[in-house]
Amino acid sequence: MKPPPSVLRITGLTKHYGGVKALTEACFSLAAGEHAAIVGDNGAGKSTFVRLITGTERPNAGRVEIDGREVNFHSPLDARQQGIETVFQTLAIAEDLDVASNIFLGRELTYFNLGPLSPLNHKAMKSQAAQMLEATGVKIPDMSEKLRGMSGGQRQCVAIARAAGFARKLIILDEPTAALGVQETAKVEEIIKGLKRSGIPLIIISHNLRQVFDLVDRIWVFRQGRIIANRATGQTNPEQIVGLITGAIDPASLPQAEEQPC
Amino acid sequence: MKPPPSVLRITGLTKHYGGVKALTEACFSLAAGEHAAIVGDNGAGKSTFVRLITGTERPNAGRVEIDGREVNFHSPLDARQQGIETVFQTLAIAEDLDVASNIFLGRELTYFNLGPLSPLNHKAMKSQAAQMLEATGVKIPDMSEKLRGMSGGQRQCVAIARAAGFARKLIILDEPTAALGVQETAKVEEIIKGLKRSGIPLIIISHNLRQVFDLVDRIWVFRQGRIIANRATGQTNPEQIVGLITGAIDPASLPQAEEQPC
Amino acid sequence: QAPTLTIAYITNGNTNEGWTLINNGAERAGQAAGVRLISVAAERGELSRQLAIVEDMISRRVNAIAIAPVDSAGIAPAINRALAAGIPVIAVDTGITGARITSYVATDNVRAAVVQGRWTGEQVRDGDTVIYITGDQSQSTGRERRSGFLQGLNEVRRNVRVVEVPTTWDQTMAQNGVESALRSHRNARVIASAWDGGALGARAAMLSAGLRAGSIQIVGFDGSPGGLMMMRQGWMQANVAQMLSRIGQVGVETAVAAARGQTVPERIDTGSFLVLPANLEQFARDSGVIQFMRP
Amino acid sequence: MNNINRQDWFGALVAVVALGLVLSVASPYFLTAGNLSNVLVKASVIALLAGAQTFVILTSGVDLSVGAVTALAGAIAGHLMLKLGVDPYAAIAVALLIGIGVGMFNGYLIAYVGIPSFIVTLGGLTLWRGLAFESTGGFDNSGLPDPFPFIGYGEILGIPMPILIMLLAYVVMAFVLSSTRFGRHVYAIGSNAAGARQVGINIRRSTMGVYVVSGFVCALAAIVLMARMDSSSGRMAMNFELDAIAAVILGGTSLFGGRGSIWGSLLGAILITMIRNGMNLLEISQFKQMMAIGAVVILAVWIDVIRRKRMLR
Amino acid sequence: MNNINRQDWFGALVAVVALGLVLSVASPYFLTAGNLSNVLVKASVIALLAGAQTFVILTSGVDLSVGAVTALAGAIAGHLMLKLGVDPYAAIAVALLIGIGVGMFNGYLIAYVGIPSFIVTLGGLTLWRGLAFESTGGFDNSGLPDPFPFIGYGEILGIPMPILIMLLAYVVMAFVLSSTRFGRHVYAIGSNAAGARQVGINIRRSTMGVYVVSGFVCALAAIVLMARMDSSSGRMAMNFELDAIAAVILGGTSLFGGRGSIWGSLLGAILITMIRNGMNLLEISQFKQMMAIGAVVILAVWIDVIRRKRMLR
Ligand SMILES: Nc1ncnc2c1ncn2[C@@H]1O[C@H](COP(=O)(O)OP(=O)(O)OP(=O)(O)O)[C@@H](O)[C@H]1O
Ligand SMILES: Nc1ncnc2c1ncn2[C@@H]1O[C@H](COP(=O)(O)OP(=O)(O)OP(=O)(O)O)[C@@H](O)[C@H]1O
Ligand SMILES: [Mg+2]
Ligand SMILES: [Mg+2]
Repeated sequence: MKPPPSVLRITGLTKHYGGVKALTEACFSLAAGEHAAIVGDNGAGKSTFVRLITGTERPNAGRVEIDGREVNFHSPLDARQQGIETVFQTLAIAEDLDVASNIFLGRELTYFNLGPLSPLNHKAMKSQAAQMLEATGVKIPDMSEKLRGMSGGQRQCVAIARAAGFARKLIILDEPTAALGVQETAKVEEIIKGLKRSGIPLIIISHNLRQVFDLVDRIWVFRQGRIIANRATGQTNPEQIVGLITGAIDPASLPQAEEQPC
Repeated sequence: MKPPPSVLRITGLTKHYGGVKALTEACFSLAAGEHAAIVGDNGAGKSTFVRLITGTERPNAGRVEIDGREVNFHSPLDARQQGIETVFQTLAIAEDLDVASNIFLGRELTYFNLGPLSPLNHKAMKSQAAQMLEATGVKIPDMSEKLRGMSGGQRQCVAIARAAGFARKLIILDEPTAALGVQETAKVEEIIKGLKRSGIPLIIISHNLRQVFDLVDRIWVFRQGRIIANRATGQTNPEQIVGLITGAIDPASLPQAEEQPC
Repeated sequence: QAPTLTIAYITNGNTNEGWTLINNGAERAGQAAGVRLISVAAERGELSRQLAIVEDMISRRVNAIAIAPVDSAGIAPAINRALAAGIPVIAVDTGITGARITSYVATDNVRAAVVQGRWTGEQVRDGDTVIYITGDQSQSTGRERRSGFLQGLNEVRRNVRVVEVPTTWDQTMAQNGVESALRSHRNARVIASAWDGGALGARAAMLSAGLRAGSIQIVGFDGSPGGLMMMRQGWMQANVAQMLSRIGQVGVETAVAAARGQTVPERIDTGSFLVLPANLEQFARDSGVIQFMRP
Repeated sequence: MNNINRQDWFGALVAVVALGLVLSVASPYFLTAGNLSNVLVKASVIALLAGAQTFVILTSGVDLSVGAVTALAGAIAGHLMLKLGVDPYAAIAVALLIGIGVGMFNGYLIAYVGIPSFIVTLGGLTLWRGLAFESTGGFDNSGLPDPFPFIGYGEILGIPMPILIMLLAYVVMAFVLSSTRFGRHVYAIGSNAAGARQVGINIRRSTMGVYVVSGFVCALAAIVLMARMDSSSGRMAMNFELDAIAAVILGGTSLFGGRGSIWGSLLGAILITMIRNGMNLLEISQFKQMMAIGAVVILAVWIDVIRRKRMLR
Repeated sequence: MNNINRQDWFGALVAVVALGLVLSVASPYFLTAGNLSNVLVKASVIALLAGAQTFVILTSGVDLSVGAVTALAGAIAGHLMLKLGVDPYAAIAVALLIGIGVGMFNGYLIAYVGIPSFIVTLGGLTLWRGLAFESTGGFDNSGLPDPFPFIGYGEILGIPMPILIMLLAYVVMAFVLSSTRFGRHVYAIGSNAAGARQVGINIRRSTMGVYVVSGFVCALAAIVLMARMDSSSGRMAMNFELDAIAAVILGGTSLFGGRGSIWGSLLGAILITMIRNGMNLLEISQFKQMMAIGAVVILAVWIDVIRRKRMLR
């Protein structure tokens, strides 16, 4: 059986900060429509991995392929133009702007196109933003307030609404529900399931194993800057994953056949 | 039976930002040695509550008593001088300083006291910081790096280590394990249990009900800027708490006898 | 054959037309005398920078120094060290106090300003108003011109209201100040300026008040190309001209002479000249300013 | 919550009105027919520079070279017209091109090379003024040909041209900032440059754009200023950069970027002009003027700070 | 990771060495016996002001009034000694008290009232200089009594006094910044003022302290400067504030606070002095000098930026 074509294929991705080896020789792949999770200890290199594949930072070495073609992102702008949307752990919001402006940041709706001088369609952005935010379940008393005063969960929902609303090719979520309440988490998980149904591939980073097993097809385990194993959700269990994360289980002891090659 | 003396008693605490009613007439109390949890939706006013009782912001109205005496904190400095330590949701770390400096920020170890010009004891701070951080289980490859590059979990552990190490009277944790991995979360829960054994009262804000039921004596539910109910952990269950948070259960329908008055 | 002399010409960093002419005169004199002229400026008119330059020149053992001091008193310690090292020092345009310099070449600002004040006094009657655009009062040049002007004016007319517009030798400041002054003193007869740039500002202020050339008389000070042009166009009725390029020229010539060991006079007044429309073209030609004026 | 007294620029408005009242009590000439429009005319150059500066400061940069660029554009345009006989309209075009060129130079070094804006424009402060002097030989050029007299002193519908040009520029700048994609990105960059980059904003191009706007508006200011002075020289607009920055901050824009509005800068420019102008009306001596100007600038913001604190209670 | 070439100030060091080489090749006079110590003597006043400025900038503030405070302290001390016959040591004490007083004024308005430091010190820029002129009537005072000649031109162990005073001040300032509680809080405030407040640092007191240090060091600089000039006046140290800030930034300190070191500022001050000094040695004409200085300032940072980018690869 020929494997389904990879949307994203990464080989040998490496990033060192001075003496800190944040990521070493990472190798990863994502099939069309697949939802994958990345798990690992704090400082294992998960966010670094995200920053590298979105062009936020340049790797020391490695190759990133999208739809089988090598890409070389010099900035997140390149990634966005390929239809990749991301919720970064640091959220990337402008605290001095209001909710609608943040949701449409870099993708502003305009009346007509004059390049950078296109006149903004404030009204459309406001109403669409309210709609997109509603899907996350968060309540924001005054949408025209700046984000500076908003609660941690409110900010996170703004970033999620933005990414979920614009993703075409791939969506990457770095601990999206970390700051969310019970209801909001459930709603965001609904959104993710919706993306699965519409066939948009997704990578989620999460420390919540219940969530991971609920949502994704395959789990990739990071440990000390390396990708040490990956397992289809159906062929593993939370105990095994915890063992891999903590190092209690040696990845070499697992059957190699179930690994997704890359 | 006379109720045990309250370490912290709060009545009528109110904070409005312009038209946004972040907190209205909050009423709360904490007995000596008690560990309490605060739960509620995103934007329910939990962090606002913390900012008010630590003096970070001034309330519009309300009264805060510590050990039965009214206090009027004008700045977090006043709270700290009373032995109250806090992990804020925004962490309050200086990104340009290294780990040890952040842990001892505002409580620097010195060789002898010359007020602000006291000479720092760098060595002692470094070794003690390493020790305090170890308790959180986080791995930091290079302790002398600035916090700017650190991962979300690493930063959060620095803030936790700081608060846990210096709390004397009361410790307040605003979503302390939100960004932590499985291992680190377990370690931090260990720390909290240790604080319980040494009789230091604690308030924890968390969206993780499993954690809340594991750790605390009493749960306070925030909803839309009000404290609508409180329940001893033994007399309630996760379903009831979720019902209270979402509004599915009317707090008035619960037996009032179990409420902690304040 | 004697080795070529090295002369340092250190100017004060002023960038207006008057100084451009003085500096041009100095450089031409250097070429004419066949000496090596090191021409440097104290950037932004800062005394400590000029001190540093003098010290550099001492360590380079130049044969003489011609200097336009930024500050009469402050430059003295460096000048004294230069003199002690056997280097003759000629002050150009601005004097030096606290050092026995070899020679001082300049317009006598007070005397020239007295002429400006007298001319102004002759144009007005008792009770009239005169606007005076003041130079920077933290500098001796500004103070001397102001006191000379007031002295000359009072000699001729006692009862004149003088409205002062303080500036730091800045044309826009002068213009804004005169605009305000014209508003509250519509009856002003004469605008006198401590330098020609201020007179340009006065003209612009009159333009913006909708006043025609000559409806208020303007008297300048400097004899710079811009000032003389104004007179040619009828905007200025008198100008107390310094012999600008002559100041620089004589300054360097005196330095060369001193370097060759000749004795030079302690004070050389390069004089001033009251330019009026009648003698304007003559003066412009004789002083050489005409080459910088548009036809 | 868009009450007028919650706007960043409300403090500047109050200060302008208060100072206006003080001056009209102190000097009978302040409220005369033309003086109010006169204040606006005098404010026009600083207002233009402050408008340009607002774009830069909103991105959390600073442009110390605005005065020098004004001098460069003005001095060269004057030199071209009067010494080399170039057509005035061509000279105006050259001035505007110089402004754009310097803006591109600044923008390139700041946005693409990554040199702090403070250094690039501090260097520019002496570099461009030096170039202005060098290329005119240090001489003034006075008596400018048409259309300069009209630009400086003409009127359309009773509104003096400098005010008209300035207001027109402000309307365009205000529109760009509040209602175009570029304006939105300016605020986002000042608020969180790394975040703006992460969501895919081309922060380099936008930053470049900001300095080009600044250079262009400086050249516009140069044209107005030389028309007003009926002359140009390398000494034009000396020290205007600090006044322009002060106007922006008096107008309520944060020096750290991301927060503020352009209309505040206009009010700030008017405030600064009134302070300087008022001193002349009151015939205060040079040294006392210096002291008073400093004190009034501090006082204006002091009152605003207290007002904001009150409002928060 | 404390390699020397990863330090913030490494770029300034390279620039100083490179410019030194260029100058000694270009001009035979640069390396003459006394010239190197001469450069240090000349740099001493800017270095002191840059040191003071470093504290302020590390808290993400800015002090535009350093030159004016220097002038105020110097002018009044000179006036007291020469016009009023006050004892020189008493006059020195008064100068230092003036520095501290202005620092407390600035610190109060910035830390306790909450006015942006840019505004307070921009106002101070003219306020204090105006006061300096006003109180001396704009006149100079020259020919200072002992111990000024010794301070300006004396030596101890062969080291000129200005260098000695400056280095002593730097050692103390470096110790305070790196090894005291106050110094640590300065960095914390610049890095995250709200966070520093939340962990219980008295950010108001520390901020106040920073401006007092700045005022005091300015007064110290005034004493060195007037001793070197053997005179004092209200015009002293005109425009030094931009040089001081430039020195700090050339030295690798971030204008946004929290990052940098004081030794970098010393290197920056030396660099700026060498640039200005070098132009004189090379006999560059006035206008070309202006251009060259601007260009070299930009170039120095440009090279540093490229070096850092290389390092990151
Ligand atoms: N810019 C940087 N400079 C220095 N070290 C860095 C930098 N960025 C990341 N690191 C280090 O690289 C390692 C990986 O960090 P990363 O943020 O990828 O972890 P993570 O897996 O996302 O952790 P978490 O679950 O806590 O978010 C950490 O040890 C971190 O300190
Ligand atoms: N400075 C402020 N200005 C305006 N609104 C504010 C400000 N601070 C908080 N709010 C509003 O007050 C409400 C309560 O915020 P708070 O941060 O206390 O929520 P929270 O319960 O901590 O939420 P989360 O679980 O998401 O952290 C929110 O609606 C928030 O937008
Ligand atoms: Mg992470
Ligand atoms: Mg919260």
